[in-house]
Amino acid sequence: MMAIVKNKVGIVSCSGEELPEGTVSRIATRLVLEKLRPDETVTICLPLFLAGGEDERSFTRVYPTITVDGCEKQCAKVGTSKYSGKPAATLLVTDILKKHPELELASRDELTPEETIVVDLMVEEIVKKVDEILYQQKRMGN
Amino acid sequence: MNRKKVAIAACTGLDQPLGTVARMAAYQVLDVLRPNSTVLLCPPALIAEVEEDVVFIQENPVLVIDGCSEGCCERIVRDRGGKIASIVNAQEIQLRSNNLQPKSRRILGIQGEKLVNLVAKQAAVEVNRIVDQEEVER
Amino acid sequence: MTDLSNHKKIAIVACAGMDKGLGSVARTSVFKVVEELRSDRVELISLVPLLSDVAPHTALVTSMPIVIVDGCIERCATKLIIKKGGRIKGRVLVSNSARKYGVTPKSASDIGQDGEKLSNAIADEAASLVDKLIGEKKDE
Amino acid sequence: MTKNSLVYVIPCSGIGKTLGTVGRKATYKLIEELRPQETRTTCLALLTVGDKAIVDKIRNVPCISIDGCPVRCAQKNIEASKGLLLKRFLVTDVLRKNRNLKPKGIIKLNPEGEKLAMLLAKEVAITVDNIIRDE
Repeated sequence: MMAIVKNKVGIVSCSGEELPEGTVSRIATRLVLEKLRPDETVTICLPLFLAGGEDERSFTRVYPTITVDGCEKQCAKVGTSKYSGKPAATLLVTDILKKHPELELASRDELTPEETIVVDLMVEEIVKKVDEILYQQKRMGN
Repeated sequence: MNRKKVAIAACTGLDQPLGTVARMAAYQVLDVLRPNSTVLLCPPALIAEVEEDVVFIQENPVLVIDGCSEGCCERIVRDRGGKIASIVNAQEIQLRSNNLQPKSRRILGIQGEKLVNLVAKQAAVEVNRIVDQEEVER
Repeated sequence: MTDLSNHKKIAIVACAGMDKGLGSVARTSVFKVVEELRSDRVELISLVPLLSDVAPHTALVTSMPIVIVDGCIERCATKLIIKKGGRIKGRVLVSNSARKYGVTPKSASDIGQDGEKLSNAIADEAASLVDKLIGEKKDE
Repeated sequence: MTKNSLVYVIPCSGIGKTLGTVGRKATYKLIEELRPQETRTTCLALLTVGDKAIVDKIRNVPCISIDGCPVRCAQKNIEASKGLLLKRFLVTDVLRKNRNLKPKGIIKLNPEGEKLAMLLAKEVAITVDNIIRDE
């Protein structure tokens, strides 16, 4: 069984091209990867699970993985589970929109500063999950 | 064992010039007067219960520099279990210094700068007292 | 949920972080909006008093639309205002503006000339957001 | 809108590379500015998970893939779904013709990345016109 890499969490984003929620999940994932937890996170393009080979499909066996989905179809969660393995955590942009009905999304390409509030809230959720997983790993000594 | 540092929690109220005075005094202590024995605290981080900040105030003495009688900073540090070693209040020092008036929140002006210096000096004295006391207790 | 559509005043909030120049720029720009550019159209909300449940901040946060000037990538002001039920209808992100104008503040305690330039530009951005939300251009 | 006057333009998700963002940006320029009537897009991930509705759609409507890197996930996912793939774009091919451009950024492209995206979008637009004319 492939050993889990220590102190590294995988993030798979739907990055869906058709909906603003996909743009939110993509940008939120990138912000965590680039600015907030650059040393503790790694990503992979979801379509690569199908287009790639065994190396790519072993992703969740190597990294405890968080999926970030934009809409209810949850392709990141479904695709990751189907090709790689059970995600350690699953997040969904529409859950945030349901909790904050005053926040609206309309643009797919360039989000407005107000639309990026949803990105910030998703970033907060992702970072919380990353820290939880790392804390669990530390406690279990691996 | 390295010496403890004094955590400085400064008022972040924006509705009064004394908030700016408290912040500028804190910077003066941190950057100029006591750079080696003080550390800046971020009150919003305490509110958001950022673990790093909360643990720090529970293990290190805290000097609060508040801007007015509301005492928000003091309250936040206490709520998070911080050890408050001393409180410097800009409003009290203002009253004791024939009422120096800052020009505005954005531009303190000459009187405002004077008041900052008085608050910073008082805070620096408190830092010395806290550090000495910590030495005695070690 | 309060109807915020016909408000004559807008609440404005600045980042309260003290460890970075970005936070100091955020505050300086908000002071300019409050003290000079739109003093008759804005109410200032301070984050820490708000979160210590100090009036009038707690009442203001849910009673009018909010413009936020957030400092760094952590976006504390945004997250804390949303947790207190605020309705953010305009946002200026200092880190984005710093990139856009190509200037960065000198330090947290002294933002320097570049920091002043940046805070003036941000104050103008925030002021126009206030005008947009109130629905009329302020007569210059 | 008859079946033949519509083309699906599907970019790769390219979350790790600048050229992935260039492909995505070019797609939005195309479907929102250059050819809003003639083109649509969809989430590539839907093909990865085998969403029936969209798989049926791309088997009956001409498709164009835009890939940000030689792994060609967009192309492979469309092919795996037996989509009607008529043209395959690779962003690096367009970059090779414009070597002066140095695209950067993933969350936000720099001006040269924006320029490359527009050049790519215009190339794809010509292909869209040819497909619709030839249908």
